[in-house]
Amino acid sequence: MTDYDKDLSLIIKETGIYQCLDCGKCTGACPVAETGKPFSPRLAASRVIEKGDSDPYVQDFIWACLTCGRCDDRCPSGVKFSNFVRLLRSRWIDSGKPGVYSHGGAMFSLMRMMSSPGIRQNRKGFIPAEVKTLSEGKVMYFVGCLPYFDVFFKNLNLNMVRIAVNSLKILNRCNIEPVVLDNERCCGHDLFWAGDQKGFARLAKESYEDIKDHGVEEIITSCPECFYSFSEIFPQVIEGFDLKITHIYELIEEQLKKETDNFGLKLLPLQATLKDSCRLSYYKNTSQALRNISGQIPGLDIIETPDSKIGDFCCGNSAWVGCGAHSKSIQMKRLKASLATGSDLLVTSCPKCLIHLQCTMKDFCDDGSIEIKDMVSLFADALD
Amino acid sequence: MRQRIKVLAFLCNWAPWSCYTGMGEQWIPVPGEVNVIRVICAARVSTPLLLKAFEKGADGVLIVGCRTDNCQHGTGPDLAERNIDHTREILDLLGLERERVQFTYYLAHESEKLSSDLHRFVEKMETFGKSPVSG
Amino acid sequence: MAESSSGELRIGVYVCHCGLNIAGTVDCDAVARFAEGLANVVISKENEYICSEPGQQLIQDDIKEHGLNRVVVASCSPRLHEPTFRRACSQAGLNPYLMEMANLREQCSWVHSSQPREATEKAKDLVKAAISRVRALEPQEEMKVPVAKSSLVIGGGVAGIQAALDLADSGYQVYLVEKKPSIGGIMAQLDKTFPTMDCSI
Amino acid sequence: MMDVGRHPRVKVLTLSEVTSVKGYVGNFDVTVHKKARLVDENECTACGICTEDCPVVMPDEFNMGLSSRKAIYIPFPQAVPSAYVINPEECLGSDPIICGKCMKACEKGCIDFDMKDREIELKVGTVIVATGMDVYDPQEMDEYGYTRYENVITSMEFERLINAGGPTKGEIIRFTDRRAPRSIAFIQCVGSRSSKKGGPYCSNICCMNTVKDTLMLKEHYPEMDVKVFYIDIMAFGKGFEDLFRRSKGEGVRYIRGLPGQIREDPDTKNLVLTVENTATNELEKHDAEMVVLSLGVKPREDAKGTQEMLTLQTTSDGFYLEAHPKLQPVDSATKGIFFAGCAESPKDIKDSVTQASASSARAMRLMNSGEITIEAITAIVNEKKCKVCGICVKVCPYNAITLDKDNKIPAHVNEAACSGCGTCAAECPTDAITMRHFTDIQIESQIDSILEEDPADKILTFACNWCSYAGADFAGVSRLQYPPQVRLIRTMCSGRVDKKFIWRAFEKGAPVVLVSGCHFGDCHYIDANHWTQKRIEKIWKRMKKLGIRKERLQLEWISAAEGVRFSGVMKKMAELKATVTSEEIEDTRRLLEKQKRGK
Repeated sequence: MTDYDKDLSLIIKETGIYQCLDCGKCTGACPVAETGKPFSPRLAASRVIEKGDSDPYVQDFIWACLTCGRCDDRCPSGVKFSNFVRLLRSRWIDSGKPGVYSHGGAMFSLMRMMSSPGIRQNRKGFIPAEVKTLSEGKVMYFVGCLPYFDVFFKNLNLNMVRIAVNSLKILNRCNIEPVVLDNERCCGHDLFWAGDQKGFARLAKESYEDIKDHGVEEIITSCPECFYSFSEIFPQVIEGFDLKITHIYELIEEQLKKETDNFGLKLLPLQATLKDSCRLSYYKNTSQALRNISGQIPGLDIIETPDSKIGDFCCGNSAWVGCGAHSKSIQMKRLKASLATGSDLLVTSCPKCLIHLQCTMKDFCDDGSIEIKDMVSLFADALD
Repeated sequence: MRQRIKVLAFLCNWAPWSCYTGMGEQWIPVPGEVNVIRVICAARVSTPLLLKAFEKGADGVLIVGCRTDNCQHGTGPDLAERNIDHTREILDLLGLERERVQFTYYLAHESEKLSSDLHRFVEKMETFGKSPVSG
Repeated sequence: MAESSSGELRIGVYVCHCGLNIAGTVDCDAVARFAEGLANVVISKENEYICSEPGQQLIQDDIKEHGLNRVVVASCSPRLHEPTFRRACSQAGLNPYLMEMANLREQCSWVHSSQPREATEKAKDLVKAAISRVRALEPQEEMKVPVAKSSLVIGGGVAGIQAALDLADSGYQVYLVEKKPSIGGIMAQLDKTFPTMDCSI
Repeated sequence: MMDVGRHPRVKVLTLSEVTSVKGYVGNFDVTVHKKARLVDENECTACGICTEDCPVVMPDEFNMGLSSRKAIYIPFPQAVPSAYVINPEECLGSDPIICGKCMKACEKGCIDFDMKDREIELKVGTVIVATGMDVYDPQEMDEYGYTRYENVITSMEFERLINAGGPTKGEIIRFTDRRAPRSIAFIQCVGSRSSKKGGPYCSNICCMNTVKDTLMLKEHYPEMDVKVFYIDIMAFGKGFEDLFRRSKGEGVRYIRGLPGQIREDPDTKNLVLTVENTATNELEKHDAEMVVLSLGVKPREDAKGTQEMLTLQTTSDGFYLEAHPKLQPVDSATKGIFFAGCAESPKDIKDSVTQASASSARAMRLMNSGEITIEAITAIVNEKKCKVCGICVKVCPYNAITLDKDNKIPAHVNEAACSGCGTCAAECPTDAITMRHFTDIQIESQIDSILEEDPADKILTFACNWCSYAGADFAGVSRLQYPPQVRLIRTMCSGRVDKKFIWRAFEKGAPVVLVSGCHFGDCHYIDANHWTQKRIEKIWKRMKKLGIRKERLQLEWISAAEGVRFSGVMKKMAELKATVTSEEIEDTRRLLEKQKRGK
């Protein structure tokens, strides 16, 4: 047995693939399979055991999977399919083959550039004068890719930075003046999930040192992926990792409990439907926060899609890996489900859900349109 | 020792490529810092490709196309300029000089102009210094 | 036939192979030879299955023949076979509390199967410790206590009902305790039951 | 059921719970708390007139809430005892201004609101634990929509529907439109064979229950389209395969694959199952007008209470652990206590009955002779050495020791009550108590022997017979590898581990010492391990004072089922041992020897 095979058998073992009972529940729950694409996590798993990962079915599978985690959630045997896919991608990358990226791999170029020690970004320009931030301190707000998204997806007219601006306003309102770094490096979530583990480790090291150099002890973030990356992946590669990671929803929930006048939230007489993020609901098990917060906004009427209770349907893409007909089909399904609720507003947790659904609505959706807004901005609307 | 500047020049297949082959015929040397890649049209060099060039350690990228009224494909130079503007905004955020990516155009016989522009571009990049991105 | 004079310790050591369960990892011969050299050990033997009838007979014969007054059985867990070997000793006239076991299977060969050399060394050490202990053992007399001829059955489902009936039919007093207002348990809720497809109540 | 109710030698105590079991095999003292029924169960003729006048309507739990009953009710027609019962929490009371209607209705005057709860004391020789099981609650597995779709029901609800005595008189009807479904789908393994939701084990009965259900459906509704979604059909019992084939022969479709999700058509209230047919590798959508979730079985919610009361042990899945899985499958590790039915593991009626007969036979085997021998491991007091301090009386979990401080009468052990844990011997300050077969000298000779050669390389471990030694055996049975430096010394209880054993070990050059016993609540000797904990804490304090690293003495609780944990602890001990230098060991030795000389 070569080292290469050994590596594969270790992956199979550690992700519990041998434990598969062949019940097919993963496939029955999979958004990709539901588009009609021949796609079965169960079958792919047994193919890997039988034929290794160079089997054509497996190779297609590796890059078509959304790693949304719905199969992991359903699997009675506790098989870690998403991580299995991630590790197979990693083998692919390590063997020198290029990954199957969307947007020409531009996002990955950005992430890798940001891992250069010498880089000095200039990304704080979006912060309005009335928002108070610090350049050093214990609490940091981690912006994430938002400024880059606004430039890169200019044609979609997204104004993604409003998520950060509104987050900062909320923090100020909670008497927190957070650090925002001009040279904030990417959280590396997508590098990790696209299989570039070495690239992630390099980026994480630079990022962590930078953050620590600014005296930071706690990171607050509004992005589910940044939240997941810092709380789950960083500790795997950074020895002695000791940053407290808080998602802004936790902070808002806590503050809502503290404030006697419920933040003085004003009436928002709207009907809204919710879109969960995979990283929050499947990976961090915190899908309730979105509901708790939106439930506190006076006048806001929440109408959920039928799937929301059993774990939301994917936004069609993750980690900037692939984006083809099945992604669009998933996005259309998700949009149609939102439209069917008759809501005025689709509220998202994750910036990427927002981008993906907005893109599909603009280019493909003839069934009507719905305003898409992130939860933080909606909350800030009620706060003004 | 100071590291040498690395410049990537994307040359459109039509007028710029004629200039380039013309340089060879006239024994005009190409600056050692310049690496040339032939593309079918300047518009082929998309934002992701430009970013890829910088990711891999290019200190400057020059897109060499045709004059607008001379484009074989119609809209090449306009699209190239748009891609460059787009990329420059990203370079801004990354803290890299906007002029590290530029567009020039030539008619088929302007070999000498291409040569001097290449030299000038290299000199300009030298004033910026090496890119902070380690490829 | 050797006679043991009172006060003199005469120990017999039996190293069991348990097929390959022990012998597959531990060098049983080496362990037996090692034990042979220890103080007061009169005989030290290997056996393929010491818990088998011939195995037990071997111990009994040796007790009689060599006047053994202490026995060490190096085989499996005492939780499994201590009663077996106590009985064997007892039948051969040796007080059952003068027998000690060394657990070479559950706590040596099975858990160190990848390290046969270390396992053999450990096995020797375990036998040695058992021999040290057996030297200090004293005969004991067991006490008899009366048993109340009545039974408590906790739970009035199908199992509890059956147990109560069996005991009561055999003449014992039974107290059947049920949390709910009626006995019957889940069985009472079922319609027909497999495999006979008849009524459950 | 009727037989047991009428049997002259069976006393049926309903609405009753065992609250304490003391004593030992052959001589258990049991206390039962019997709740007031508020109806005289001997006088009640179950005429049912009382219930007609009762104004309180409640969901009927026997029918899974599919019908209603009153606050005074009979659980089901064939109930034993055949008597009505009042639920005092629902009843409006006897005050004639407010209610009291049932009292008026009952001509025999069986209803007695003054009836009080009673404590009943029993003396028994043996105990049979037949506490049964609970059924899995599918609410958490909501991909099947049990909380959202009315036409998704459980197998227990199905059971009541198809029962001729049930709320629909045996008709299967949909809750949404009260008509028989034209198609029905069963989903297997709901709450079974899952590492996340429900139990990791096969619940044993659900496959055959579904097979039975399909046959009954085909008998009542031959035209009905019946499908079963499954992982494996477990039809291993006598006659089971035959029944399964009959079901297939009737046209029931068995489709290998569990649905990933169920969605409801909002108009028809029909259900759409998305499922990968793993025989064809195709993703299929199946329509069903009704879905039945075939529920698994789980340990009773109150299993822990019974476990602590009877000092039983459980396997990792929460069912009670038998003394030996093959050779003593109905015995508990506590002598005189036996298992019957699903308390020990999920099983069907036949197996429950078989096991019940087996355990009653095991119980009779003990009771038949009229007396039993007690292992000679009890405590003996040397009256000359006893200073009548009374510590032994305080620590004995069985109140087996008596002494008279005032009259200076030394300690005396009631051998029949002593179980041999050895806590008294470990605590006695004058070493006046000897444990038969676990004497100080016997244990010390083991310590000395183990540490005679290469002491720095040994991991000396004291293990109690019931939990940690059994845990080590379980690690062995599971072939879990751990460092070979481990040496176990078995005592009946961790409470036997005298502090002088530990000092002796360090004196002889032990780098580390581990004391291991049962988890709190699991202790075979009620709570003797609490004294172990206290003793170890004292030793830690002393170690700190002497400048010996307290980490070198570890205390761990390992149950009989925790083989994995045992091997993990041993690996941890090996790591700990590696941190102890030879200088450190030598320093400790010198220090302790000096101490000894000082004394």
